[in-house]
Amino acid sequence: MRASDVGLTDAEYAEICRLMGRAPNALELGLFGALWSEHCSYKNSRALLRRLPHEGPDVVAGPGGNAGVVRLTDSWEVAFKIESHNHPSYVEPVQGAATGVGGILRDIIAMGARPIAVADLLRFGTDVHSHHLRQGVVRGIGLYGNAIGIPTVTGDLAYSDTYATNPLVNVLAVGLRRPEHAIGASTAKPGQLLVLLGQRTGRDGIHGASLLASQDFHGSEHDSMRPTVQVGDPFLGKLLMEVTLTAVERGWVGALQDLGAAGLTSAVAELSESSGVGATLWLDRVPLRQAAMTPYEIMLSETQERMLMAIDADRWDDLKALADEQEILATVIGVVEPGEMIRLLWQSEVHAEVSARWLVRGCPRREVTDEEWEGFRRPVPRPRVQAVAPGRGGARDLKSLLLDVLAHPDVRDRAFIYQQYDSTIQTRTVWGPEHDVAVLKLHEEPVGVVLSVFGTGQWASVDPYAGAAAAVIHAVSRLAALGAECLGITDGINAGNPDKAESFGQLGGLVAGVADAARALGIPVTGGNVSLHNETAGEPIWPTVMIGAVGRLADAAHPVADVVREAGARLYLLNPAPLDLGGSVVESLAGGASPYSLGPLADYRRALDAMSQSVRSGLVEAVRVVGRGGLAAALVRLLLPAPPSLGIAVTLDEDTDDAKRGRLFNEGVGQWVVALRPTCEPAFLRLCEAAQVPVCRLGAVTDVAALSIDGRVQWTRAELLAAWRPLG
Amino acid sequence: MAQFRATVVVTLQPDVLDPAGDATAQVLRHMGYRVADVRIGKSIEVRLEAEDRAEAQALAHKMAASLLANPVMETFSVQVEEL
Amino acid sequence: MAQFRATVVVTLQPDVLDPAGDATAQVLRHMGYRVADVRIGKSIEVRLEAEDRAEAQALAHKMAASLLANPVMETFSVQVEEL
Amino acid sequence: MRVAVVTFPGSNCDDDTVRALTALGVSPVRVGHRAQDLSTVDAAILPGGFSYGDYLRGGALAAQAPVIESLRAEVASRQLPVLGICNGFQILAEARLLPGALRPNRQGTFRSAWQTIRVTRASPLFWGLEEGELLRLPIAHGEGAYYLPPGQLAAVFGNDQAWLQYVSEDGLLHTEANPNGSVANLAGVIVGSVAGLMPHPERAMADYLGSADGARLLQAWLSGISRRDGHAR
Ligand SMILES: Nc1ncnc2c1ncn2[C@@H]1O[C@H](COP(=O)(O)OP(=O)(O)O)[C@@H](O)[C@H]1O
Ligand SMILES: [Mg+2]
Repeated sequence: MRASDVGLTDAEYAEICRLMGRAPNALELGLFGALWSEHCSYKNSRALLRRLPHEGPDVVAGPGGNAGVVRLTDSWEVAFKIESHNHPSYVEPVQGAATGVGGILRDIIAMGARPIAVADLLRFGTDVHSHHLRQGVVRGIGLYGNAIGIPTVTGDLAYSDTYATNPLVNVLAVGLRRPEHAIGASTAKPGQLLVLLGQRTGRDGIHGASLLASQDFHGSEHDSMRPTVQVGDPFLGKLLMEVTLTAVERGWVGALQDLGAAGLTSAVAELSESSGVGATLWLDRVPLRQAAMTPYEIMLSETQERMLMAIDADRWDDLKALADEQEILATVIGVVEPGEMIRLLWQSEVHAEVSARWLVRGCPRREVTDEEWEGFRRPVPRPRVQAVAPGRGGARDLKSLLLDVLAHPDVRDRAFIYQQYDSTIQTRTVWGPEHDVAVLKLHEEPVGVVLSVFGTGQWASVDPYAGAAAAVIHAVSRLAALGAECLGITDGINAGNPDKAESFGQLGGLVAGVADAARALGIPVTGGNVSLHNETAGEPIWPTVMIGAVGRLADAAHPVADVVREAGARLYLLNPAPLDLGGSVVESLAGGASPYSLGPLADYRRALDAMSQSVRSGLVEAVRVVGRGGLAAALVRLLLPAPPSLGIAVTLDEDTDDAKRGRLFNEGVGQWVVALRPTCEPAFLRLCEAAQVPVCRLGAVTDVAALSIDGRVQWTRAELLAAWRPLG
Repeated sequence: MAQFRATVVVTLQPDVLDPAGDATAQVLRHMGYRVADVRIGKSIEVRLEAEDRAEAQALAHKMAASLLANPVMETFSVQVEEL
Repeated sequence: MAQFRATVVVTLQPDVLDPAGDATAQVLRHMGYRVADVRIGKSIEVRLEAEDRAEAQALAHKMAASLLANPVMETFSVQVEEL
Repeated sequence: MRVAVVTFPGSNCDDDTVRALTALGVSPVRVGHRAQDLSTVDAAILPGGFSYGDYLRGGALAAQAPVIESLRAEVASRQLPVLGICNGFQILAEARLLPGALRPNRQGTFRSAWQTIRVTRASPLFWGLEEGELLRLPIAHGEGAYYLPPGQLAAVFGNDQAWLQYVSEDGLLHTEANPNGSVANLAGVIVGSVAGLMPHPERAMADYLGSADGARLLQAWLSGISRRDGHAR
């Protein structure tokens, strides 16, 4: 076996020999190949990620563990993280997506938290094959989440041809734990037994995440080493979850690590390295699904539904009895040792001996200089101040333009997707996927977890920095609309081959945009995921970042409405953005793609504070964040679920047609449409003025069941609904 | 043109995990049967028109390869009879 | 004791609607095939121990009747081969 | 009153069901799938979930569990009230404790939505739930299309076994209100002391969750049991 067979360069091979003081044998080389892969080592992204802010008053665990953890109340903590399963979902959409859900759930469980919600963030192409992929992916997400009993409560979906041969399937999971049940991988002690729980190990996915997800996928070229497709078993996943969490709650667990990419290799190395210990593994004891598996295959198998636990020897009988009761396998496969060496034994013969530190930290990583970083932060120069050029949606009259926007696949109703996900199980769902943010109320307290997810598409395609920063602001804006506090965010980065300067620049731009926005808003990034090599035949996807924001809502049973309720309410636009259609749906309808427009980051923080302040002071009757489709779409969404007799009448200050379109359809972040009782108007205006956040009056809620603009253009509610939610 | 019935049996590749088969085997064992393992596949009957048996066989094979089975994890066999 | 492989084919009774089969037929027609209809059943392979072929056949029949098929809506057939 | 919540490997609505019963003042006992003796319980609920992953057919593998034989015996000997919710309904049908079968939804996909249900026949098992009442409850299932073999539909209606039906929000029975292709829009049936329904009452326990009608349904069941057994709760 040569270095290149396991995806390593000659220089990396030389470094391995230097660390070991000898040449590795084939098995050892395989271990390095897996852990030094892009996917596991973050060799191209670690230096960038280090620049993300990750401190905050409520952060319990930042990046480094299986998931970030923040404090929700004195008795509850929230674990959450995003994970990608892009490549497997392209190869086998149902199982690829299903195992993606299973994988992120086990990351949450590995923190000792019980999963309470899943969110899916998806990007597909627009051709027929993409349509089938989407159907399969949605089926797969439901297949796992529904069966294991975790509600899928929100998500994000957009389309572009750039994703046709490289769809993005990012999944986020949220869990709850009591502080006293905190557990992780870093607390193993010498003498403890290493127990493997769950599925028998088979030849699934060998080289899957480690190698294939770390290189460009050139179709048939990889056929010979195409791994066996991993199949998710949510039934076993459920039993494994119960056994694991019960063992944690009973205090039996010394350290816990899920088996994900690179299987046992990664699990043992991470546990050992983070605990500062070594380990001996008896590979002949690992329960197998197929005969005659080699140590190499056992170490690199990515069979799903497995967990690694370190426990004191005197707990073994208890754990074994618990596992037997639930009819799942529990096997002692090794022991924690002092030192840092991992020894792999097969019938008492040593087959490999490597340091956990070499495996986890030894991989030479790309450094990033301050100068490079500054380069990533520089927004792409803008061709024009105002991108509302003639022809950009200008050909259509306003009446049909809004209907086209509502019917656009990135804007239209998502019920046909989310109805395939159980969103009400566990009985915490106050707001589910029909809203643009999820509200989950704790059973024991009035407090709730608020979850908002949002990803870029066109926004970051031309200017990754501005698009990524905007995505952070947008995700957090939805929490502010409820008056919720943001406790932290998780980011899923998806980009091309980092060895190419252009793709690396895009990766850097995305991370820098997230970092600067998070810092400006005072929000920690507690974890995330990086998926590189998203390209086909040398063509990378649009650099895309998915954001998940988690917040705390004091009175979760009564979130402020996102629907107007009474005629006579006044409508305002809080923090109007410049009339710039960069990155908008209207721009893409007209075939354009100009950079996303972003204002000074500090201004957004003031606007977010003013928004949540208004809600917390009880001034706001209903509110909606301006998102895809701009103000116009937000007005429609504010109206459609309202009592059938209501309408909205808007008068715009802008005088030209182009300017009006710029107002109605720009997708600038940090804007909210707010409905107020007339009696609350003065206090609201005072609050905004004191906060130095501009507002503009839009109009009022009427009892004419239609949306009208300037008294000139009018849509009946039936017209709007038919465009946004087409039948069939 | 004649009518044929093609039966396409789609089975998981041998190394691919079959959770449904495993759970079914487990329950059969609880019921007292001595079962080594269970694999669950699909049996798909397609009624189709073709010139002759050979064409029917070829058509059914194409349907199986392009839609009825997923080649990355399944294999299939085709049997045709004239109606 | 010998090893046998029983193949239990479970099909929907003829008058039970098969929406999955109908949807598959529809897709096949869109792909240009002249398909009259599609019915999707299960093909379940059970590896079991038995004294002889007759016993294997009888055991598999019992498994099918009591678990693998639901007589309210399905029928089944059993084939056994020695391994 | 002793109400058993019967779980199988893969049940996942058991915690929600226990919570719902507790909110109604009953402290349920959890009973596992291997339980042999149910002689001391006054009623049993089979909660929703994916018992055995719903592999093979929803409810089919769980229907072979020992506890089903115990239930069967108690139903036969003393008309033990049994309520199957979603997967619990599928299990009862697979165990032939209720007629018919639950097939994959007509549209071929899982369906999760809020749905209006009509009480088609009042039953003494659900005391205070009147004929014609409308309930708003969530559904969440992939195999919820109720199927009856030819000829049995008339019998199910004729014998007052047709308990709940899917209707539109204004209470009208038509095909568009049918979320899954169930025969005659049937959402729930009752035979003797055994009831099964696809919707999830245990998830509709408070207005902030979207509806409190589930509390009404479960309370009616508990009231029916108390009246029948003369239990003080
Ligand atoms: N984009 C990112 N932003 C912040 N943290 C990240 C990001 N990507 C990865 N991390 C952190 O790096 C660590 C390793 O990630 P990963 O290998 O994906 O974990 P796992 O294998 O458990 O899924 C995690 O703690 C994760 O949160
Ligand atoms: Mg992990």
